[in-house]
Amino acid sequence: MSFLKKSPWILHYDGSSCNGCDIEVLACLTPLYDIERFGIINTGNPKHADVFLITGSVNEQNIPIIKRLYEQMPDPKVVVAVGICATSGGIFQECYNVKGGIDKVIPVDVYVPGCAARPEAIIDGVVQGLGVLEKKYAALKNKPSKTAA
Amino acid sequence: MGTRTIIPFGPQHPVLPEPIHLDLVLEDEKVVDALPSIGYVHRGLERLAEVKDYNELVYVAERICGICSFIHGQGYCQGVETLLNVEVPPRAKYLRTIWAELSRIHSHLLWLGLFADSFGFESLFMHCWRVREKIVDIIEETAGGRVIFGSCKVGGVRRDISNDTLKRIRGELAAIESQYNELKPTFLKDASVNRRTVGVGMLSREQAIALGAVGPTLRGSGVAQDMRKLGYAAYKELQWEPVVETAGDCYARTVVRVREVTMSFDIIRQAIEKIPAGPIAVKITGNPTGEFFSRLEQPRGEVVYYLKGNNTKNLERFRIRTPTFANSPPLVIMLKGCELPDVPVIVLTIDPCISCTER
Amino acid sequence: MAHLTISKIITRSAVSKYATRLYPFVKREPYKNTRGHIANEINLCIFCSLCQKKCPTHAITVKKPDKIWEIDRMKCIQCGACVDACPKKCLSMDQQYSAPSPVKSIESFHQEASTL
Amino acid sequence: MMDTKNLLEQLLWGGGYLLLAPLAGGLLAGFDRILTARMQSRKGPPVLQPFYDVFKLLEKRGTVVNGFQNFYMICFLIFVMLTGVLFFSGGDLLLTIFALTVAGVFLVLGAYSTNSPYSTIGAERELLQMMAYEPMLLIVAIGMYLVTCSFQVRDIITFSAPIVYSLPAVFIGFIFILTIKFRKSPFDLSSSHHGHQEIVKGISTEFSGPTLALFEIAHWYENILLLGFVYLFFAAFGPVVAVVSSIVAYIIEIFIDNAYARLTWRFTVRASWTVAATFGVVNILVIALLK
Ligand code: SF4
Ligand code: SF4
Ligand code: SF4
Ligand code: SF4
Ligand code: SF4
Ligand code: SF4
Ligand code: SF4
Ligand code: SF4
Repeated sequence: MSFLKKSPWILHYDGSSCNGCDIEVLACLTPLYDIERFGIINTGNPKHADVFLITGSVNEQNIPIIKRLYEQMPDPKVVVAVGICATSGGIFQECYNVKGGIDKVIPVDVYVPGCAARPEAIIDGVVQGLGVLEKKYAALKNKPSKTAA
Repeated sequence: MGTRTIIPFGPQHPVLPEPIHLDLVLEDEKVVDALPSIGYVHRGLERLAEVKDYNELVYVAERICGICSFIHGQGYCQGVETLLNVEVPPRAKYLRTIWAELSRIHSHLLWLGLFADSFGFESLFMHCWRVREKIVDIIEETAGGRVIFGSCKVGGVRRDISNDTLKRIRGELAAIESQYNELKPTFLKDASVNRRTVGVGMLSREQAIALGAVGPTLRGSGVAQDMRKLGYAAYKELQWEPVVETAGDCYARTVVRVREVTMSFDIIRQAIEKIPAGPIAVKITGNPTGEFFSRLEQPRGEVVYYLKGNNTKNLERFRIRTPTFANSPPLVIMLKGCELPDVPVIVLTIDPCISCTER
Repeated sequence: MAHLTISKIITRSAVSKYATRLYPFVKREPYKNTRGHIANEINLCIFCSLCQKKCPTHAITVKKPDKIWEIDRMKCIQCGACVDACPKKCLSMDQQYSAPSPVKSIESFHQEASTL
Repeated sequence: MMDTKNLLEQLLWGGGYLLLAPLAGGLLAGFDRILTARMQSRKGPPVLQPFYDVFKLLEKRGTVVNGFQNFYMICFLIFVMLTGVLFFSGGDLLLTIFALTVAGVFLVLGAYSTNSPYSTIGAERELLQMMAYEPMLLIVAIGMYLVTCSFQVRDIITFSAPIVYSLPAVFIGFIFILTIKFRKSPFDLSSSHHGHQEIVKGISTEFSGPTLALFEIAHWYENILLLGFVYLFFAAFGPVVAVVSSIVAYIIEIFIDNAYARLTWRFTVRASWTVAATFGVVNILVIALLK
């Protein structure tokens, strides 16, 4: 049994979104939804984070930043793509400057649909992400030799 | 100490949910220069005009930004309507006014919360957002979405709010306003808050005008300019005056927004009183031709839409000038010489919104 | 200038019930207008493809020969353009939002030949 | 005079502190988070949340910036523990304060050793904070000496009259600097568990995984130690009243945390010195003159 599930800390990054999904992510922290109930803290610091919440369709300039943040997060970690922009590029998929989806840049573990993704959906998405996190932790423990160095 | 350090501020930073990047040149903890660099949210959506027709483009316009989603849709539609020579039915105008003001209240409450957070007042942040959620509920009930309204269309609005619902909402708003009133004194009078805002981030009236500030940033420096006075939607039939403060510091800009929320509650009340019956949209035929500058007052200030049609389904040109773009040069002036802890406070007082600025 | 201006609110909050909606244990009734996900009464569909043409995000694919109507939930932005466009009014906006998922998948609606 | 019974008792107290302080400190932190949430009209996490967090951090693979960092953090933890043992086994108050300062220095070194601009600024602020609260801590020790004629905790704790009666102003000054030591608003400059500020998490920015867990555990030890100081002021009322007083002091700190904006370090240093000078020094002068 691991404690990851009880204390997932999230890092939120806006990868060229319209703000819609970001304010919904923030709304999750506020009294009405209060995800601290699940032990979730919005850390703002990749080195403390377990869950990477990304919104937006990812433009060229964001690619290196998202990659860097992802690399800075210690293992195990999961990525949750929040909103249609993040899952597929949404209304902006035809724009010349966007990648159209987080999964084109880093591996995504859970997709949360919605434009904007509702706080309820974000909570569901994070909860699903925790399941994945648990599996990754187990996998990591089973072969410690690779990452221990 | 006494050495110069450059400390990056953003693009991933929890104070603001959006990515902007500032390189702060510090001497001890004093900011000697701030070098903004942007582009983290640029999507190039103005070019979508080439692939989406003018009716579809409203879905794009609404997603220029999720915070004043409605006002972007409205601004875009007003522009196209002018190009098409269409007069929107009066009921639609009133509904647009009500939604726009709901959107202003939610946006200002959101801002007040983030602002509180920027000076580390977490409980104030939480309480602002608690009140805001009640506005969001009304928005969802009437428009169908918490964030993206999806209720404006070229020629009017897509859905009506029944008179009964409007009456009930008027009652709910009164309750929300009294909860909001409880929060006001903390922003206006609290000693620890005032210590962080009064006299911080000065922008004089002359600087504000010369650098082209807009919205609460401009009105906080003593200039009474509010685009709603142009009289679009139902604004010319309602009683209200632009909110002006003269001090030009972070405190003045806060007061402007605090008072504007009260004013928005009042405007909605008046609009609900006066809303006429009738259709909510007219049928649209033809294609837009000519050029038009559509100007509106967003929560953050004046936004300008430039639309150019060439008698085809697609607009030839679609440009937006956003309030944050206009407020950026004043921001750099305000930041020079401030202390590091004041940076987020000052940055927030222009209510920066990168999403629509970079599109 | 005053101190502790927020004390009344925080004290009251501390002693009274919290504002938190205990999702997912307590779920709220959605509003009538809430835009959740697109539903298709597939037996009424005539596979005219108007919805596919109007969809700004290309979420819908209509395969007329196979009598299949498909939607990619991970593309749909709940704008309702397809609902407005549908001549048979078989599309509607359901209030329940689509669920998050670890994989992207396309939801297919297949019209049974017998129902025609 | 130190017989075996006394020595045994001291060992018991010291060992008890080592074992129980993290438990009590963690529970207290959980209580803090719930109360804070309730003040913000939120439900808040379970009481055991701080433990979950720490266990989780221990499970994570830390990306250590350099080996020194871990070393400094362990030193920080050990010195905080040592300080607590000194205090709870009835040792010398001045020595306790000195050991606490050394612990703080290790923390600052740990943050400096990472070379990240955020943690450097966090470290600088931590130093400023130490400058801010140090004088008041010394005044507490001196005040207690003047009242009880001893720097030994075991003498102070058995002193017949409640010390808070003689040192009311010193107590207020101490509560004031507790906001700094507990890292609470308005003085949570160098680090913040809320993590919403201009230097991200400041002093703990570069710590991750197990290193951050050590930081949290050290913080729990420290909090219990600080509440021990509060206890001293009320010791003569008996253990129940004294423990309750300590908890009330903690609740007051949480309330203050939620009722104030964060202030700048300049103001912090100025304010805490002013408080130390007026409340502390005046109180001590009065005591000294009355003697
Ligand atoms: S999914 Fe919609 S609301 Fe979310 S960022 Fe994209 S456009 Fe905005
Ligand atoms: S400055 Fe604000 S918007 Fe920019 S990265 Fe930091 S928090 Fe985000
Ligand atoms: S909007 Fe202009 S400045 Fe911004 S990223 Fe695009 S091209 Fe560059
Ligand atoms: S300047 Fe605007 S319209 Fe031109 S390419 Fe860039 S985003 Fe598109
Ligand atoms: S002023 Fe506006 S249109 Fe001109 S280059 Fe700058 S962003 Fe583009
Ligand atoms: S001003 Fe801000 S909130 Fe409004 S549309 Fe632009 S980015 Fe969004
Ligand atoms: S609601 Fe909009 S995005 Fe979704 S399928 Fe219909 S047209 Fe496409
Ligand atoms: S528009 Fe309606 S009838 Fe036509 S294909 Fe779509 S769902 Fe079927």
